[in-house]
Amino acid sequence: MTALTIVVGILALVSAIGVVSLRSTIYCALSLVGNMIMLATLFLLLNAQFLAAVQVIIYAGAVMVLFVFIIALLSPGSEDRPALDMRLMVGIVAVVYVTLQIMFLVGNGKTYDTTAVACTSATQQDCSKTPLRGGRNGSAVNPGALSFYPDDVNRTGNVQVVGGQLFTTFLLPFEITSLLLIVAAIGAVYLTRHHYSGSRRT
Amino acid sequence: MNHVPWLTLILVVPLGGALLLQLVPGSNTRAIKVVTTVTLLAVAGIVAGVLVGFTHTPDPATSQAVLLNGSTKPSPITFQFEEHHDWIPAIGASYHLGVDALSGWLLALDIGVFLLGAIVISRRTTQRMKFYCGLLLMTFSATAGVLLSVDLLLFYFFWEAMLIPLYFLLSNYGDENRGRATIKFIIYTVASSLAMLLAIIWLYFASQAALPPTGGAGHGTFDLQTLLLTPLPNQQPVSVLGITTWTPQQWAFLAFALAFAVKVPLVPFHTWLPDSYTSTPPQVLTFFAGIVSKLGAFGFMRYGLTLFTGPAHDFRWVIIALAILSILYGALNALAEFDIKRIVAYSSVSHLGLVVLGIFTFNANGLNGAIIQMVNHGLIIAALFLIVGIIEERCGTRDIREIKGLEKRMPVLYVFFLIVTLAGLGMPGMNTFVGEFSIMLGAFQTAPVLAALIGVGVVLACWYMLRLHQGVMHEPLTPIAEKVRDLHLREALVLAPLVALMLAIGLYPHPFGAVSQNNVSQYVSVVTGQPVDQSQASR
Amino acid sequence: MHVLAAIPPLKTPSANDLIGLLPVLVMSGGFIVLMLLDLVVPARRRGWLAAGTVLVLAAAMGVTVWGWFDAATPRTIYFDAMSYDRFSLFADGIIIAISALVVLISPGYLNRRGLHYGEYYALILGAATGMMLLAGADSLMVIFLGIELLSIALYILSGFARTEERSQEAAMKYLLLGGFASGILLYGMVLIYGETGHTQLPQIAAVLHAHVNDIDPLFLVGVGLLFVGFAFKVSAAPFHFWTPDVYQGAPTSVTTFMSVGTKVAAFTALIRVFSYTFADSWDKWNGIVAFVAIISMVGGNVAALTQTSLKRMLAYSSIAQAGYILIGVAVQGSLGTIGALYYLAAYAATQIGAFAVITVMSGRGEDLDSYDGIKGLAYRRPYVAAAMALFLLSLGGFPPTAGFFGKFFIFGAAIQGGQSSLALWGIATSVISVFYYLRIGLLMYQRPKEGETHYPWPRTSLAGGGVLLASAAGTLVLGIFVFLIYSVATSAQHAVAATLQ
Amino acid sequence: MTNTTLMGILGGLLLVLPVAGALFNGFAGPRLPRRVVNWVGPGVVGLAFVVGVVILTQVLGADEAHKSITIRFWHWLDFGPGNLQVGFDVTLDALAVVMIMVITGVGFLIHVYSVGYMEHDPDIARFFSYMNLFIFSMLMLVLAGDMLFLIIGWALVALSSYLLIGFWYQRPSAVQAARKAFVTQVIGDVALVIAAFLIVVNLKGQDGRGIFSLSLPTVFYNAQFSFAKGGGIITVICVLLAIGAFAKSAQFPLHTWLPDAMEGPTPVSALIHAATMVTAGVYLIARFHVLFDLAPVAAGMVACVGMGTALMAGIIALSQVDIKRVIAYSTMSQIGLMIFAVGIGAYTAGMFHFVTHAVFKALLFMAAGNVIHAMHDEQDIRLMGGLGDRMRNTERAFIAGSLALAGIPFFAGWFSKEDILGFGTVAGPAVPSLFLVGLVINVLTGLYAIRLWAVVFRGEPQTARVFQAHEAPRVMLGPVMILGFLSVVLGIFLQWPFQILGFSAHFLSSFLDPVFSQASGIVTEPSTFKGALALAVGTIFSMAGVGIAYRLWYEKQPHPQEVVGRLPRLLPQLSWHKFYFDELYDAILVRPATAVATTARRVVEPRVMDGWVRGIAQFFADISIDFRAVQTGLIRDYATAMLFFTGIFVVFTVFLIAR
Amino acid sequence: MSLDVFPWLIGLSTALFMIGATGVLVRRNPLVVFMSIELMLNAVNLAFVTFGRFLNSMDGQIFAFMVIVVAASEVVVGLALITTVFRTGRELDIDDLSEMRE
Repeated sequence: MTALTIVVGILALVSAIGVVSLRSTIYCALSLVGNMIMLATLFLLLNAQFLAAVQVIIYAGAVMVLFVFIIALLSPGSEDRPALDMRLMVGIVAVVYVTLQIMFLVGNGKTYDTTAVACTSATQQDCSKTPLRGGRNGSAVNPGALSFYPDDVNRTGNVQVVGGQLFTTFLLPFEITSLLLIVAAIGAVYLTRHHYSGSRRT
Repeated sequence: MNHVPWLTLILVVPLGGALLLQLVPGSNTRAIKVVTTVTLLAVAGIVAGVLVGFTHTPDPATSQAVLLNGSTKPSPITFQFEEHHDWIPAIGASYHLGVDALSGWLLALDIGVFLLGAIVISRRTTQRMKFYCGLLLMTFSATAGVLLSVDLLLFYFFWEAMLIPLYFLLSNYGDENRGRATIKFIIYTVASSLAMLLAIIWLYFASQAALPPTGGAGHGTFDLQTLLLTPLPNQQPVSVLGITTWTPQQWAFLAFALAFAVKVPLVPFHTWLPDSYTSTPPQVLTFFAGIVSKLGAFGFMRYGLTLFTGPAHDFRWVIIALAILSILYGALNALAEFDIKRIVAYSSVSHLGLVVLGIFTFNANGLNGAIIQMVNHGLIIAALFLIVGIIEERCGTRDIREIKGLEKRMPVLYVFFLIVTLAGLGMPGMNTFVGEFSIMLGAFQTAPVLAALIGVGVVLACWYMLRLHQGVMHEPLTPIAEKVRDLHLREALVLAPLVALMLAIGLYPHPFGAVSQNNVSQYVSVVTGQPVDQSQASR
Repeated sequence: MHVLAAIPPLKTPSANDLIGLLPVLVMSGGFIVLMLLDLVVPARRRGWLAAGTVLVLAAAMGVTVWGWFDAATPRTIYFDAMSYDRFSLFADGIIIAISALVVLISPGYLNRRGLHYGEYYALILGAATGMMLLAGADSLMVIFLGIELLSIALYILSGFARTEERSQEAAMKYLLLGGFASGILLYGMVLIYGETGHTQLPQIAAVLHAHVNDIDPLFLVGVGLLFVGFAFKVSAAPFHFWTPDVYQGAPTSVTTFMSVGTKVAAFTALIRVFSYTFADSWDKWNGIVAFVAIISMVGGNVAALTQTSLKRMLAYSSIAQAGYILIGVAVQGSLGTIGALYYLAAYAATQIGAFAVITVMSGRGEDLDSYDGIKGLAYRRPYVAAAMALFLLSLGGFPPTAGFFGKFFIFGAAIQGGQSSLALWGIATSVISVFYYLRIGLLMYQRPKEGETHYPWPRTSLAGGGVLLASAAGTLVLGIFVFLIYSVATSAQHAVAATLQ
Repeated sequence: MTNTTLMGILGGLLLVLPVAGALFNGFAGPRLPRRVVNWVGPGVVGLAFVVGVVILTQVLGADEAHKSITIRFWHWLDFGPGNLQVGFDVTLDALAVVMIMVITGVGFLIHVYSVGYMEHDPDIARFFSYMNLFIFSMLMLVLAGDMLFLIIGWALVALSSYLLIGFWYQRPSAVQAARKAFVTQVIGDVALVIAAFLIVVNLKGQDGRGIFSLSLPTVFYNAQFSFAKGGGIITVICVLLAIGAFAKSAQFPLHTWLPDAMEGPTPVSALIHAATMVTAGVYLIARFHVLFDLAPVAAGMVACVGMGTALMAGIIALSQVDIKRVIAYSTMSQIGLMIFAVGIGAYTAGMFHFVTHAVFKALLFMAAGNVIHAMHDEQDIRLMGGLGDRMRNTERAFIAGSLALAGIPFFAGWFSKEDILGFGTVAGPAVPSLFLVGLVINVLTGLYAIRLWAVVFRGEPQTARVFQAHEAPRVMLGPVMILGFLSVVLGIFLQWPFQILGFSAHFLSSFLDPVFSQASGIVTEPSTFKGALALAVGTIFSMAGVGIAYRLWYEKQPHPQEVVGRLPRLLPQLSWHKFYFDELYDAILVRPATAVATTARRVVEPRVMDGWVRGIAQFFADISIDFRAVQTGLIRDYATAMLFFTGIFVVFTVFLIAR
Repeated sequence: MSLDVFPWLIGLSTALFMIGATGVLVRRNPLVVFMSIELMLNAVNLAFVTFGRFLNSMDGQIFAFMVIVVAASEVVVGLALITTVFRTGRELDIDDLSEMRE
């Protein structure tokens, strides 16, 4: 498991670097697809099967196809070499510094209990139910929201649980996304529609 | 009390007039002028009524301050015709109007110069008269509001609101430099006033700290009367960047002082004034120069001396030094200037320095003198600008080197100008002498050397006023002055009341002292901390 | 087998939740209806769409006002996803009002610009819905979605003049930078979620309250990133870069809408999140907020000083205004919130008026944008010029206009909170701002020379005049009858304090 | 009708008459026929003279208690107890009456004279308006019962003087002279005002409590309780009063305006710059004798300055060539003597000389006016000569005046001048050195007086214009002749040492005595022997001066040029250049002040005062450009900046806050 | 999955996020810039899911779901816009979009 994680993680990193550094647009897009698939794999490993599927279908599938389509439409052969300038410096420094900083902060012993073993089920013993500080503090406030142990969820079915949550606790955000999609659709139609003057005869 | 809200009427009637103006077609200039003048006459009637009804020695109990713990106590400064309503109850800001001798006299000056301003309007000199008259009326309301408000927030409200109509007036009427000059004036004023706003807010919270633990108003206060009776918390000096500076109260005083010093203006905050006065036409200057700069001095006296007795003493000599500097520096500049309008402008700087000096003598002679001098200056500066404006209009230039010998062509103007010049240089027997003598006496009681320095200023004033007067009136006619015509009857009729007042005040200034002495002794008492009866016998 | 016993039971939304959502429901319903109406309304009759939109907005306003009394006791709906309290309703009211004003001036403007398409109204309503969601959001998720809803609608609206390069450029800039900022915002949310275990603000607040002395740096990093995201939305410096370009490039009516609406909504959420949810760690983040406030005030005002484009000037000015409002966030105490709310209301009335003048005065050709375009306006359109002057004075903070009391309360809060230096920055920069506001005034009142051509200002329509009148009235009412909005803002503040503390 | 009421009415009338005349002439005059103005102008002064006579009789007839009456017209200013409280008061006493008589009497004659002198001037109405205003101002000055009103009168006479000096406003020199006179006067005013402050602040009653009053009777009565004799404060007060007096009376160092003031019409010189106004300084010191008696040092200084000025002016008068300037310096010199007199406490003597001087100096000026009139406005004596044959009556009057001036026995000036010198032998600082200086002055007086007569009226005519000269008309000659008569007899009349025909001996002294009787420091009369000796010596010196002058300028043996050549070069240079005072003041006062003013206006105002404002504005405009430059328009730059600041926040949070 | 990978996953997420951000800074092709933004959002999703996993919370996954939806709609609008802007055949370079500045 861990080995797989490491491999997938490294591949994700490499493909991400590919997205921002490859000259040809189409390669960038392909790198991004790769990256998304790696992330989907990680989602699977993290017991987020529904999300992994969504990631592959929507992102790697629909969105990236759209990308490739547009690339093909606009500038199939366009190239773009990132220049070595201040911006790149800021970027590289930011990548290195922020990543190290965040990792350092995560590993400072406060964010999570470095010695603990995370429970995978509510009934499991000899493990920490709240390995993260956030879990420890948060469950004191609302324990219900922080008791979706992976094995328990899997037993019900990840899709069922996510779906159940989406239509109950997170009903409102879910509905908002529908609005969002309509707006995006209107916008896309408006922007790409052919120009006309006067009355419309669609 | 269920009396007629006279003071509110003073504020509202002009606004009503301004609205009424909107119904008049813009081309009917006569009707516009009539509406404006009648409105101001109505206000003048009210003001006259208020002044007539003003009790010289009122019972202090008639003016009660509401303390923060809910009890009442006679106000240290007795106001009359008070009106008190809630404005923003949640923060204790109130619509509180009142008049004391100081504001009473300035109110009289206020309506006077505005009436004058309305009378001198003519189709020839003023385009878009409706616009102009509306702004004139609004400016009056705002300036009157400054004088009448007893609540600090309300005061500030009018203080800043005044700038709006002034901005339009100054930016729309005048010569080609008016834009820059106007912005300079507004920026100067706004910068200093905003500092004062912070100080007002600070005072509010400082008064909040004096709230009783339970009961009472539940919030601080902006009310002058209440603040005067509210002990401010003990002050620690503020340190800025590790350097120990002044206490918050001292800072607050400095903020107030800055706002007033700019408005007065005191050197070195004066540079807006020559520019602004030079580019502004005389009909605007009658009231702009006539009242606005006095409001700074008014502020020093009404708020600087009372709310900040400690800091006023701490910084007394700083202000006095600036006042002296203004007197001398203004005079010197007037002496070296060739633009007749700027000469008058610098003379104004010099005169107003004297007024501020009178206020900071902290004694009855100085304060009474300052009040008289404020009124005097209003009359003189209005008259001077009208005269200079007439000369400029006739000759087409303001350069003193190009205009000479006008006495031959304008004998009537000469007489008016002579009297105004004499008033301007503090001629004994004229109105300014009364004020200058009193202020000098007050200054002498404070420190004899001040009187000597003022004396230098008086000699310089004599010099530059004569330079101006003789410069344009005497010596052989220059070509530019060859064909000018003397005053029209209209112009003479405008100048006549001003000159008459100058002479009348010089001849019989008694009403000033009679009306003011009660309130002035209260101011002196507040600032010196002595009881009223003792403070009268200063030294 | 008790398979489901291990995971928490599902919760069911109730009808009460729907009641709390009523204003948003009306808006989104109207959005759908208008979108459909667009299909049937003939092109020459698109004014009807505007009327329909106004009707929807009026209904929403009615519901909001009703809600003001209904929500006397604040509560949250949809399991802490949104709050139904006077705080959000205050913002809703402003958003609905400004949307209505914008819709009223739009038909004339769009017709002159040849942009009168039905999508416009649907998108305005969609964006307004997003703003209301954002204003009422009580969970990070709704905040994010609200921001995205309003942003996406505004991306499109910015590019609404799709054939114009400036409009395209504006939309592109807004879109790319908006996405970038969303990423930062999201990362902040992740960290906060990870550190507290919750995405709902009341629960986050409870967690923080219980562990006030034990704050993890990672959480603070999250707060910082979240703040960056918000700062972008309220266009506070140094995250303001998009603002001038987008404001300038977008059609003026859209600029009008987004300059006010986004700010009101984002600030409402910002206050809810920072001043109340994160209240207990105030001392940890207030430095950053104060820094951004100062940079905004200085940067906005100074950059506006030498502008020659009206819209850019107003954009920089709005950056500066964001800085002033941020003072209200950076200081502790209820007065900060009240001041910020008052300022928002004042800003809304004023800014909408100022932009409305530009919108109403924009002719068929180019937008009215250059300073030269308003030279001598007062001689041709005296009342419009007077209104513009009033708005400028209000932006400059002169009484008796709204802007004065906005600044007054904000500075008051700063002094009360012991942060006088912020107030000092505020007044110093206000002075700078007066310079460029008054410069516009001078231009408008500059006497036109003989034979000089001027920008072809169109005739003012009834709706346009009405909008200007309404804004002017609002500006004055907020500047004189202060207690009206002050008491409203106070109860709004009480509401948010009650839900989150 | 009580005496007080009557006196009040009379005093009021005295003030109102000239004011009415001034207003009438000023406003109605230009539109009325010339004849009306010619009647009204002198008429009001004549009426005032009549009123003055009535007042004189009232004062003469009053009992001891009513020798001095103060009437309050109205409360002028009232700042409450302990602060400034001033009433418009009028004090009528012997001193005031003497002044009134001279002012209205001589004034009336000069007004009448002006009718002729200004015959061809179109602005006659304005002229009489100013003249009447002057009479009013002067009366105000002498009648004032309150120091504040004294100051008002004091300044108003300066104003009238200013107006009249600059009457011919189209002459730049006249305009300059008027301004110079006025500014100098204002310096004196300021000194007076500060003196008033010192008095009012330090005045105490008998019980030691402060009295905040400027009322002159109050001040004089309480001076003894308030000031220790010879104390510092009283000395300063008196020095300031003296400065005021010096400014008005053209005494060193404030004397330079007087010669320039001759730019005004000649009647003005006669009235203001000879007879009345310039002697106000003498009046002032006499009026404040109570204070000066308490300040011997200041009084001594006054005496020295008076004598010094007298000497200096006498020397200058010797060399001047402008007929009016010679007389002006002579005036300065004679006033110096008066100032000396009041400085040493010989108040009566000083006032006596004031009266006689008013008469003969007005006469001299008017006679000079006749000459100028006849010479068509020519004033340079070098261009005259031999006029006596053509203007016989004028010459006679001129001689009478000159002899009175020179102090030839039994002429008016002889009585008064020798009176002063007599006191000089016993009083004042460094007795008798100032007396000796006085003797020199006697010689000088004779010299310049006779020189002027000889050069103008005798000798050969120097220009053709002399031949066209003719005697002045009657309206001008009449006043001259009257004054000529008075120059001869007035001394006898006023100070005849023996009782005769019902007039008491030393009439003026006894009349003025009640005023000065309070004076503690009044000098004792010199003993009969000393007095007689001084009289004899003084007379001899005066006669010597006249004699030398007669030899030099009438007989021209030796020729004056030779004499001058034999003197040290410095002396005639100093005399001709008026001791270089104009140049000195120009260098140390006017130029520096102008330079400072110019610097303030040209350098300080734009660079410093406006500089800081503009600097700030420019600074913000500059950084505004910089700020805008950051806005590159590139999306990537914007994103970079955002990321950069986000990173800064992270660093800030981690390293500063989270610690 | 054990807790040991937790910090590495968060680190990976940060790295991806910052790499995406760097992409926005350095790339001029609007499509690639857009992809970089997608990369950033993806990184956020990874963090959400990771945190959610060890918090035993569903919020993370739901949030990630929302992010995906939002990203999709943004892409729709963004690509539509890019086609509108660059349809005329102009070079795909966002640096050209700098007419408005200062």
